[in-house]
Amino acid sequence: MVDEREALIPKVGVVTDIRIDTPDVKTFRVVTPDGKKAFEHRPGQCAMLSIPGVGEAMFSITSSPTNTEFMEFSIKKCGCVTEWLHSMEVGQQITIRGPYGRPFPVDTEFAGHDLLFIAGGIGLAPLRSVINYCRHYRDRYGKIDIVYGSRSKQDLVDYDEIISEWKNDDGINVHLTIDREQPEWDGHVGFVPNYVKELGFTNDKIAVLCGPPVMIKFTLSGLQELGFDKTQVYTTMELRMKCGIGKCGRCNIGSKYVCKDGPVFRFDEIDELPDEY
Amino acid sequence: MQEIKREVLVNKAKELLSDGTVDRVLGWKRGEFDYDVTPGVFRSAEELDSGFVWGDFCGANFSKYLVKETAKGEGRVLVFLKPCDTYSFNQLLTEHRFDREKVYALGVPCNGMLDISRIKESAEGIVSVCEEDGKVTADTLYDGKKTFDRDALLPDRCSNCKSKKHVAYDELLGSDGEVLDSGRFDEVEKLEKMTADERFAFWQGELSRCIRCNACRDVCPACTCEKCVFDNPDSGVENKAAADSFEEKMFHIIRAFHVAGRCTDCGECSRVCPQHIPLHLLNRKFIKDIDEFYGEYQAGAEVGSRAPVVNYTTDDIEPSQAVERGEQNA
Amino acid sequence: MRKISLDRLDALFAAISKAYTLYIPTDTKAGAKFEKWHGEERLSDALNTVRSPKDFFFPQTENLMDFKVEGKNIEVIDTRSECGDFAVFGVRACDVKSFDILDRVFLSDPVDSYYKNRREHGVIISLACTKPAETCFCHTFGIDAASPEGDVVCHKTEDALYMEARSEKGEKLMSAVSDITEDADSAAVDAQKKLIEDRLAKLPLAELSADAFGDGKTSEFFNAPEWSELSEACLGCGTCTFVCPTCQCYDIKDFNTGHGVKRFRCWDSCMYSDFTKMSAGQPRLTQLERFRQRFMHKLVYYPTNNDGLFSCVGCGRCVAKCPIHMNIVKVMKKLGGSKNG
Amino acid sequence: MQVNEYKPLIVAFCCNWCSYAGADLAGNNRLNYPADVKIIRVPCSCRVNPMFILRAFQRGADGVIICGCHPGDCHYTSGNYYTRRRMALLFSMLDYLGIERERTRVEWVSAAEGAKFAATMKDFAEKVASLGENKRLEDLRCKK
Repeated sequence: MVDEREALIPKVGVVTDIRIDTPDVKTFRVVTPDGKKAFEHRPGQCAMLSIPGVGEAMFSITSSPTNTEFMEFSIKKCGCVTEWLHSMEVGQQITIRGPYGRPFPVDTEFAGHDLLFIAGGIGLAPLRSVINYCRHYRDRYGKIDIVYGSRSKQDLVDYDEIISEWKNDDGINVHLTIDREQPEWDGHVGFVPNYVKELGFTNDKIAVLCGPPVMIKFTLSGLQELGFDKTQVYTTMELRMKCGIGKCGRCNIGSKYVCKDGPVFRFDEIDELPDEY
Repeated sequence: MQEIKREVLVNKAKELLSDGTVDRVLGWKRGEFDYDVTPGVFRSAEELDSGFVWGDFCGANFSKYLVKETAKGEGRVLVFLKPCDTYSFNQLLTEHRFDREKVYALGVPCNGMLDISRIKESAEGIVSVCEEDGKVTADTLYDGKKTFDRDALLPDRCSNCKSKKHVAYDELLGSDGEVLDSGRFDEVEKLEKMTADERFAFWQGELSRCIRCNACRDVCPACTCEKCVFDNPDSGVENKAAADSFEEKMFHIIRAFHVAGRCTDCGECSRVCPQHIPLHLLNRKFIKDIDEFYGEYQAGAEVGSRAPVVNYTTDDIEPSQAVERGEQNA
Repeated sequence: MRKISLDRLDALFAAISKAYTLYIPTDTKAGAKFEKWHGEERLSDALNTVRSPKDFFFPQTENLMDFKVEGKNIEVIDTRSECGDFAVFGVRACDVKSFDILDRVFLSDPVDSYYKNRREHGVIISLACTKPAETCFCHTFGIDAASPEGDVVCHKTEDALYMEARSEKGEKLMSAVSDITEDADSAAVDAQKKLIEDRLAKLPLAELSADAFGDGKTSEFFNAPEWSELSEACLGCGTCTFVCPTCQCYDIKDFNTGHGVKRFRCWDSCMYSDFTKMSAGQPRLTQLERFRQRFMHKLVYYPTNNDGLFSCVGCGRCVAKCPIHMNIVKVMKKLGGSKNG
Repeated sequence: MQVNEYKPLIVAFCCNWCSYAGADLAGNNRLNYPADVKIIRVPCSCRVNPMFILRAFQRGADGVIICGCHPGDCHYTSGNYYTRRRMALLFSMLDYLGIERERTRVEWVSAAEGAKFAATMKDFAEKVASLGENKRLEDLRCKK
């Protein structure tokens, strides 16, 4: 046996809870077989989950690092690994390795600022980690605004947590929106980029964006109209990954590896990357 | 040396470009050396003048490029087809892989294309290659000029050329040839006459060199599936590298089987193999068996013919007889 | 410096074999290949092997770990084992340099323990080139074919092999062959170097320069119109990447054996259409993007991340092997050429 | 009798309409055939892709037999005619690659031929047993 830690060799994790968030999103709670957290992470970082024989895939860690008991992953069903994950029952073991990537600069650039989180659909998953981290260290940050939109009410991930916890926090404003009218919804209806413009935020904040590419594109230009500079806006990216450690060669955009140099990028950094994502 | 001179091809291409018959030309582009010719698209007389080559290293079969090229737009593309390329051309038309109306096919006679690796076997540092009276002279960095018999430099597909006849064209440059009575099955027969142990050792040796670069598949004019079964993670056989020698065999058996009855024996697979695996011997085995079991059949000889593998008669040979027949040969 | 007569090469190989598993380039039906030396294998005269020696450290496929799956439970089995000492004889200057390029990927944090294990146990015995081919352009990347790097550096003259240790590992290997080698001065080697340098200067690709490329040139070349023409004939096969000594992209896959799962790693190619394909989409949609990625990586991205070091060593394998004869030389000439007018 | 007598693993692809019923009949009639014959039911013998056969060998089969309706009796009119052509070509290719020809077979077994099914399996298993383990199309990773 080679006496050295190997990044590619995962740990075993047990799924201790499965929450159905939306018709195609489930949130999985994962601990090690002895009931501990598999490893510590920073907000925005990712982990490689796998089912031996099916495959391995990268997911952002949805739970906050301040959660000392377990990790959570909100996962949308869209490929063969995620399909298998969705068919799991509580008690199933999977493998887990990480943490990977550059986290959000929560203790540096974000500190002392007003924060604006904007998410669409499953894009809330990576932001939930940061939002809960900021809620935990509430006094380190200014006002927090969260704009979250989805196709319908049923497609809002973490709806219960948003309503019962986030909305009740002091200094946190939650703005929910859905794409189309539906009977049991009395909130805002409309696309996220338009809603952001309607809400008319002041440009003294740091904004964090995550969602489908088209939402990001239009929201970014909306923010720029509101006077935001690209250096004030962050996002988190996703590309196909195999190793997670910047070696296998597929997740690069230009000379940057999303798994190592990202997934968190500031928009002025993205501007320097070639247009291939 | 080729019968038709480069200038004839260039002039013809220029003429068809200028009278609007075609708006681009699929041809061979000059490389760094005499032998590293790259297929390419020419759009103007100037490009043709400066970059077009035609000679003994223009082996690439352009038929498959037509699938991609004709899908690009409305204009018509001029393509040069050697006799063996015309079979692939017809086969692709049979399978409705490109729009015939978007192609202007110019048949070019072929005297066989040279295999540079045969020169490299006995000459190092080849600076240039030229030919006169059936003799090929390579100018080398260290051994001066070396002269070879042209015939000795032909790859198997050319020394055993099956046909000098063009089976498809809009216009033919020069004169047409005949279907030839080649010895292309001689090697297959030699293998058939070996014992099973010898055959196994032979193929184990050949196939174990495979690096799974997929060049044989990607160049093959019969391999035009949008997604190959070996690239499909849902197929259960997807593999990128042979993790076990079984997978080499699996890949090559299935690759050959999937083109059985459609393979025109153009020999591109063996030409491109970086490991010099004689892949055409697998394809030719299928062709020979098909000929013997179900009657002579040449894929691509005509458009619209029904391949024997998607056909049957009620009194076909039984699989058990098929393998026993091999025994009678032995 | 030590020397041994060429007719005693077998004795040399036998002596090395006592302490190391020895690999030497030998001739096969399909060109030269590194083979384990058992006693009968003859040293090839070919300039270089068809496949690069990167297999020794980064094999085409290797098992990473096993899994035992029982019901809902998974057991991860670490299958790594300490590699035995081995020596690779006859590695050319370009290929020796390729290990440096691979090192920067696999030995950077987090270290790839599979690679490191083999790297630590491998001794590189390099051999200066006497007859560089027309496809060679190692000098473009600052590599001197006359004076390779390596743990032990060898020069082959008409009648003798001159050997010099350049590292601790090399010293150790040389001490194992001290009985059969004799002291030599450097005169013969110096003359040999001079001969090789003259030959290198006369190569057809001697003028090729990489000066136009390198660190920070992404925006200059990424949207160059030439990519379209350069990539138009590309078949999308993996030949160039698989014969390349510096291509290091890999895939990780699982194989269910019926009684367990083996997770293995194998070479992958950025030229393949499914390389970056995700369920959510495909960032490199056409062959143009894939083709560009390979050459941008070698000429711009890698140097950007590695102090200007290019990830091409000019071995010429892709020049010789590409089915359509498109290669980094043509790419460099086209892109660098258009810039200079 | 030896304790660890070698028993080959046989994979039999059986057409749903004839041969599978034939196997059923063999069972109902208490006809003996080797227990190491693993039957895979397919809708028609022509459903058997050449890759199925290779994968069976990969996964440890020592012999692969395909059973279909007699020519002319196909439930889908002509499926078994295609089987016949494909397998003739495939088996000939396997033979060409030096794979023992007795490891593969096609047999036509109708729903009424329970006895033929049992006899065929017995004969095939014996032939394969005499060849020993499949070494030429094995995948070492799948070996225990």
